[in-house]
Amino acid sequence: MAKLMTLKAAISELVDDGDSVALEGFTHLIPFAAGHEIIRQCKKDLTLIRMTPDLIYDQLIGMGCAKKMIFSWGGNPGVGSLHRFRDAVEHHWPHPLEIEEHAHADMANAYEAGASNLPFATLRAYIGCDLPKYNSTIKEIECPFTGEKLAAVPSIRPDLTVIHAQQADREGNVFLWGITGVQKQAVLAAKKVIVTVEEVVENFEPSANQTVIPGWVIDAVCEVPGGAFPSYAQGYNSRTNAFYQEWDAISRDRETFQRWMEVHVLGTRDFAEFRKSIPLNGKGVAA
Amino acid sequence: MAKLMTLKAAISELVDDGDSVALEGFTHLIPFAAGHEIIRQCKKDLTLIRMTPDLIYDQLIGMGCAKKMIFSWGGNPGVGSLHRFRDAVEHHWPHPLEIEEHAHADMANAYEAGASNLPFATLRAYIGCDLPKYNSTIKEIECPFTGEKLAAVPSIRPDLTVIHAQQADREGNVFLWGITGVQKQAVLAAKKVIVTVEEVVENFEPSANQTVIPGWVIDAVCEVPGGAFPSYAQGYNSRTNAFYQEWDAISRDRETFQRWMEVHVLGTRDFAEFRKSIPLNGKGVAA
Amino acid sequence: MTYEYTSSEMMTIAASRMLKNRQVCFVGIGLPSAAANLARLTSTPDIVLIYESGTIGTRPDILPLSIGDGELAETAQMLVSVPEMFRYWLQGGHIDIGFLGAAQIDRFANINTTVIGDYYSPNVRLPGAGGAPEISTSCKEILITLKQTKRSFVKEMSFITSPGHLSGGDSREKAGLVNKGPTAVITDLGILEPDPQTRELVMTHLHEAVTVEQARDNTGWDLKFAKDLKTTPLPSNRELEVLRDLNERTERAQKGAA
Amino acid sequence: MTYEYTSSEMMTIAASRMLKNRQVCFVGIGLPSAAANLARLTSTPDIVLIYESGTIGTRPDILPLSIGDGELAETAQMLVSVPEMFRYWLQGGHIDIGFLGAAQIDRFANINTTVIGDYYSPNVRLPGAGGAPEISTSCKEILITLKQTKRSFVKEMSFITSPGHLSGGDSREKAGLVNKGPTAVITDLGILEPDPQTRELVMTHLHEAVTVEQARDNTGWDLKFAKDLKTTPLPSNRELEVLRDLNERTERAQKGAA
Repeated sequence: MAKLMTLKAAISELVDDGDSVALEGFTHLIPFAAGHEIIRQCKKDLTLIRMTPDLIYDQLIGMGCAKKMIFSWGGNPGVGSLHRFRDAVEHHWPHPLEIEEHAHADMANAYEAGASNLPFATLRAYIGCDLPKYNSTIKEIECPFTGEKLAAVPSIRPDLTVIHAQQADREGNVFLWGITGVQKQAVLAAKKVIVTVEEVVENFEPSANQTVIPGWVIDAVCEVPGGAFPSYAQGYNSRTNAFYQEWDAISRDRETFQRWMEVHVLGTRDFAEFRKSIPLNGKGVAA
Repeated sequence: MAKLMTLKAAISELVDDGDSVALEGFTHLIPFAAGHEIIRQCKKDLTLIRMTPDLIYDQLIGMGCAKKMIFSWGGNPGVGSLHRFRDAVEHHWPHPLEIEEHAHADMANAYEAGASNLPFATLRAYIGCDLPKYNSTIKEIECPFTGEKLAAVPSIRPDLTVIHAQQADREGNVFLWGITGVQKQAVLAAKKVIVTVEEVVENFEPSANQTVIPGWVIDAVCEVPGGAFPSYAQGYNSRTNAFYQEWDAISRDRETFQRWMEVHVLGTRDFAEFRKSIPLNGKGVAA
Repeated sequence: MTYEYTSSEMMTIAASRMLKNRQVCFVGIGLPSAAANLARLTSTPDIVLIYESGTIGTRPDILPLSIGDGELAETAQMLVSVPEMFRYWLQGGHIDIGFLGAAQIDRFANINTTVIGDYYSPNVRLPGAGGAPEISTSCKEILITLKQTKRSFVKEMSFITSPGHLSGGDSREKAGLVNKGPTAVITDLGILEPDPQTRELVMTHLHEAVTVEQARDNTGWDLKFAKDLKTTPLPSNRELEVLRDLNERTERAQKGAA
Repeated sequence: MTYEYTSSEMMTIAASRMLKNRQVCFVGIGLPSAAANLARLTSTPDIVLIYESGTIGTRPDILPLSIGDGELAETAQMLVSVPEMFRYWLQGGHIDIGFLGAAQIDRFANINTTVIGDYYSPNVRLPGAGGAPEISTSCKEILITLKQTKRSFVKEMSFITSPGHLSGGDSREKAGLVNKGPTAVITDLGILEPDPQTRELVMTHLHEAVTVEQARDNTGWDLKFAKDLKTTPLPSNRELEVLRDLNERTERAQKGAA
């Protein structure tokens, strides 16, 4: 049953060092606030899972929270590289990062299989692709009817999934709409679930393409307005593209990155303070 | 690309004797009008596929259109038996009916696999159930990661899927909502697709729980108001429970059934005439 | 003053009492649906009712005739496709209680809804499995409700559609099933529960005024009774009132809709 | 009067002309997205554009920066989950054209977006596969667009992320791939197409004023040219106007949103 609580309390209670954690979101509804709180609470040795690790995973990696990353596309969308991720892979800074790399089709199916409580997913994938040479979790399976050889991948079952959504009601039922990515699957595949929301509402007005996640599969619901910044929550705010562009410069250099994180994340008590620490003078970012 | 056409033309062009045909619908949106038109056009040797074959399959079987039925629950919902189906299985009337029987979980997964263009589905099913003794399409598969033994079933790929929906636009895009069953999966799994709709609209207003099926995966869209009677189309009409209850008496006896079909189905030109042939005086059905 | 009541009302009320608040319950049509909705309207207002048509958290004002009535869809908290229902919600392991009816049941609470007689030339062809086999193996616990007669409580069953305790003892675990399986069978005569060791159904409660002989005469096997055989508490006036209101509303609606 | 234009505009326009009306096109972000939207706004108004974020039939007024911008969601005919996108729509076989970008490409149109150098200690760690491997194997036909340089058109590629024609000849069919694979690569210098037999990329068009030497100098392998090497038709004024309007709207919106 979902409990309404602060994000600080939720991360403290539900994230253990060494957990496998999926903070999912596909451009839209990325749980940045939750990622920051994990950094503030200095969680360690996490296995970070996500199809599209972006800035928040770059931050978690650069701050040394991650032991391993399971992913299928690790870039700064529309901008370029994740420099902290690259630095960890190319130069083992701040420490080596184990990577387990997939393609999107694989991870989408692996979450789907996890939500379905199956141990593996079957898909037609990786023909002519070099990835399976470097990822031993990708196996082959034969169709018992046609003999066709297909790819088999283990399902994803995170210890914890964190997502951001537009709304929750007082019962902890969660509503999201717009691009919904793999969030529902990631939630249903997980042992523990935290959802941050833009707003707790008395009554939910159903809308097109809504996804409902009932409170009885969620552990904690935390109201964090704007908690997906610089990503967005359709109907509440827009994507702050400028932050993505400026992150390139902030993250390229280790010291600039560390100073920025100390001032804006470690030096703030919560996401509201973090947001205030960044002057949004038409460009979005302080250095 | 979806063409708007009459149901008569669509059935004539797209149903071939010997086809495997799924007229799907889960209590809601059952394509009765299309079933009647198949009977009127005396299509033969069909393999009828459906999770919940109900009255319209009882009629198709009783009229000798079916060679085989693939199903997971064959009853008159809330009422009892399908007498024409039972007569075919128990006494081979009007001729023997081959049956291939599954459970709902199996067929739902088999449609899902069909829509995903996979040759088979994997599910945790049939433990302690006698069905696999009588259905050789149910096999076992071993998880390449955990060694767990799971059920493998062939995907469903009908030659033709027919569904009924609330609305289509002029481009042939189809909109349905309410209980959506396996209709989207059945459509995407099929080689050919016919959709009958309550109404062709100029503009579609998105609603909660809408399912959209784009016109480019549909062959024919036919406007047939009330075409799901005695089933229902949420937002347009209600389920005529009385018809389901009275079907029990109509279908119990071979001659009563045949006379009824001759008068109301073979003796009418289309579904509108069929509807007129049934006095709806608070009880729903003429004998 | 206590109301008079029918054995069918007693059965529904006794069945409704087996549910606990906030449980997530996968509901079969007919008797289980009546009992589950009675529970929702009396003792367990926050129970989550799920029907296999894809309706989750439904609160029907009238009892559905079929598993996919408009009433279920219109009062549901969420609607999902049938593949999602079976994949994410049932197989996903999110259901506490599966509440099933049955055509036939044996002493180990195995259920037959497929055929009576030979599969290929049956005496009676029943509707088949539907969702029941996987409900019985995926929910944490199973309740079964049906009328107790010699035709339904049978010694030898020609077909197991949904496994109960299979051949008793630890045969269910040995088959690879990790959930509890059927924990109670609620009938118009009383309540049966599996013996903790043998897993054979034992009559633990008789409804008021039902005799041991009646129960025995309506069972196809040599029925065992619990040492501390109890009498089911009488229906309360409130239970009867709510159930009768529900049934009346249902009847009125079905007449109106025709 | 004909407008002046940049090589980047020429590339986008040439790429946009490869699409046909009513095709269903799976669009990669960046150059492919610009070309596909230009096509939609000019010659192929009824093309169906799909982005891997789950947006189907999208008609963005401005170019998205990422694969999941709000603009894509708000103008889409339908939105589906990412698992559904990859299962039903891409693997389902409903996509005519996959339109990809690339970091590196080799002479057989294989694409690398994963690593340069050793996988375990790479010189450059690129973002990775994303949807590309299965786009390249599931769509009926593939188009690729990228700038032609010695760094991107490489002789030896350390990693194949998305298969083109593998080692040429019938190696693609032998690997079990039944679709056409890449049928054209559109660059800022011209258009390359696979030789029908060897499947090696052959330069079939040079854009106006581009020389054979330029193309050769910007290719990491010994580039072949078609016997009937053609000049790409000039951008029309309409094409340039629509593209520039699109780019201006995009820039204005991105400044505004910051």
